[in-house]
Amino acid sequence: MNDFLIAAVGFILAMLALGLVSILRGPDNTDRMMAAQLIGTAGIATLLLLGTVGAVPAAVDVALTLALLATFASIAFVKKGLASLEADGAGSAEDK
Amino acid sequence: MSLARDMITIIAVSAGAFFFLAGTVGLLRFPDTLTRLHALTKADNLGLGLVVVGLLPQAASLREGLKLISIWLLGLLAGATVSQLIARTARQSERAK
Amino acid sequence: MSVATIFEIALAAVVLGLGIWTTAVRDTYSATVGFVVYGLLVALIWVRLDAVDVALTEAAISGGLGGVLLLGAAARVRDAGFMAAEAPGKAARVSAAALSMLTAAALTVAVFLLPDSASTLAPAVVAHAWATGLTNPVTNVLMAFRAMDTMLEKVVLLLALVGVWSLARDSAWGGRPGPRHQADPNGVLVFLARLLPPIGMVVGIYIFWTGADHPGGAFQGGAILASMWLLAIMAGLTDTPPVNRRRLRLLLVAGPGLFLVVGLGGLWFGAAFLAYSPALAKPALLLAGTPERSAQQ
Amino acid sequence: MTAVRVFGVCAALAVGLGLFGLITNPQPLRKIIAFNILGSGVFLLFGIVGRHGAASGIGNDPVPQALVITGVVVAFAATALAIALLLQLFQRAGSATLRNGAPRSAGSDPPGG
Repeated sequence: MNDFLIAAVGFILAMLALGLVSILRGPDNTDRMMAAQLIGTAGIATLLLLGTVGAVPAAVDVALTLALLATFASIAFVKKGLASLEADGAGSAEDK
Repeated sequence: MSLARDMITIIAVSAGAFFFLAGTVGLLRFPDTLTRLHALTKADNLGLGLVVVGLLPQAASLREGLKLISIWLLGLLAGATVSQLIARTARQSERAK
Repeated sequence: MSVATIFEIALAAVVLGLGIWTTAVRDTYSATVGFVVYGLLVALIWVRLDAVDVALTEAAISGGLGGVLLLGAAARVRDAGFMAAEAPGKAARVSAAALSMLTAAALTVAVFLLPDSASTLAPAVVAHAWATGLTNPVTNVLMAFRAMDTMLEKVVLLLALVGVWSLARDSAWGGRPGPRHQADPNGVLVFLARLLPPIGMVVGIYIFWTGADHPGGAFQGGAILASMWLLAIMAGLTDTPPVNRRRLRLLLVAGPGLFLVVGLGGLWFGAAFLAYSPALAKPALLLAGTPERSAQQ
Repeated sequence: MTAVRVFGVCAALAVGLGLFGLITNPQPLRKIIAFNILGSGVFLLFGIVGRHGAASGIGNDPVPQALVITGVVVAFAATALAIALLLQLFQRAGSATLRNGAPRSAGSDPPGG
């Protein structure tokens, strides 16, 4: 059972790495920001499986923290460096 | 009983891994930002959900199980929000070009 | 070689690859994104090393406050297009690379030559756990056995906050450290900022509470609570408190102050250890949260 | 204990990588990031030593763990302060480079004002 799970972790980690390569290469920063979201799904799945394999039950709490904060990097990207941008009249979509 | 549980785990985690594969293939193959965003936030969230379902039979207690489920719900919320936010920004920067 | 070892090598390779990319990529904003992701992946290594307390700290800080801080700074610095900084010459690069490789090689050798019976204080920590009644050894060390470090850490946080405040423009001194954020009241961001903080508060307090017996604790919980506050600020639902408000200042000083009072009390009553007080959560939250916010001024 | 060796090499290389970036990258923000990478490598080395010396049924020595937690929080505080300084430099000098001390265009605030 453990061997199967750790093989699954390895597989998902490989998918995560491939996804990262694809995203970080991406033409502009909009693509790169997806990397944080990739951690929010594949990273959390890796963490959950890892916790089960290594018998580290508290890994679930780490995953909970990551899931809770998964949106933050993207929000920071969307809001950008508010002050300077707003002054230039180049606020982002969410800014009025 | 333990065998049945392990079977559920193996099947669900394998299915989850498949959806992660699908999401990554989408990231690698899709041409533009919006379609890649779609692959990332939909397929990968389904993969996460299936992994959670697979780990539920292995959870030590009810509390652990509830935590797992809430992680998935938070992941869904994050996926939905992030795709909205990034897609809007992507469309805006496309218009600006 | 077992399956687990292969997985560990893969994880290390992914983290290192991300680190190399972060160091090598030309665009500063990309490097910042790379570093945030790097920080989150390092949390996976900490879990694998069975140090979940550290993993929680790493995840809570680099996922929330730290990430927002770095990304905000990167966006502001980049947009002005100042990227004409000249790189050092080839000779300097080569010697820097040689120095770095030498350092890495020396550290690798040190890791491989670790003595088999390492000196450790772990048995002592476990043996004295009765003194606090808590079963998480890390919390015991932080709050009781090495409480001095934790107190000074709070002082460092306070000093950093004072430093950030002092850097504010003269006209802004005494006022709010940053501009008020605004967002579409019907937008996704505001929706999230209304939905997530209640959940986040429960999780933050849970992480703080469970820190007594399981991995978790005041810093991790405090960082999560502060992130939730930051989310509400970013969505324009609430505002940063003005710097000159007396209550805020008192609250900030209360963190180290409480430690001092408890420490002196322990000395007075002849008890050997500082007691662990749940009242630390709020100061920890503020101390962790406010420097970040005001840094975005 | 292969994990100790694998992640030990990883941590050592992260230290080297951070050091290299710190020296060669001319932009202050990149220097801050490189310094954080260096720091994460050092923290990981603490974790490696703690894992290696694990005893008494604890997976990782709690004393280095507590030190690292303190270290992570202090590093965060230092990063926040460094970024505040950087943004000030940027605002006043109109550029965020450390070279050629002379600012390109003085901002509305005179330096040191």
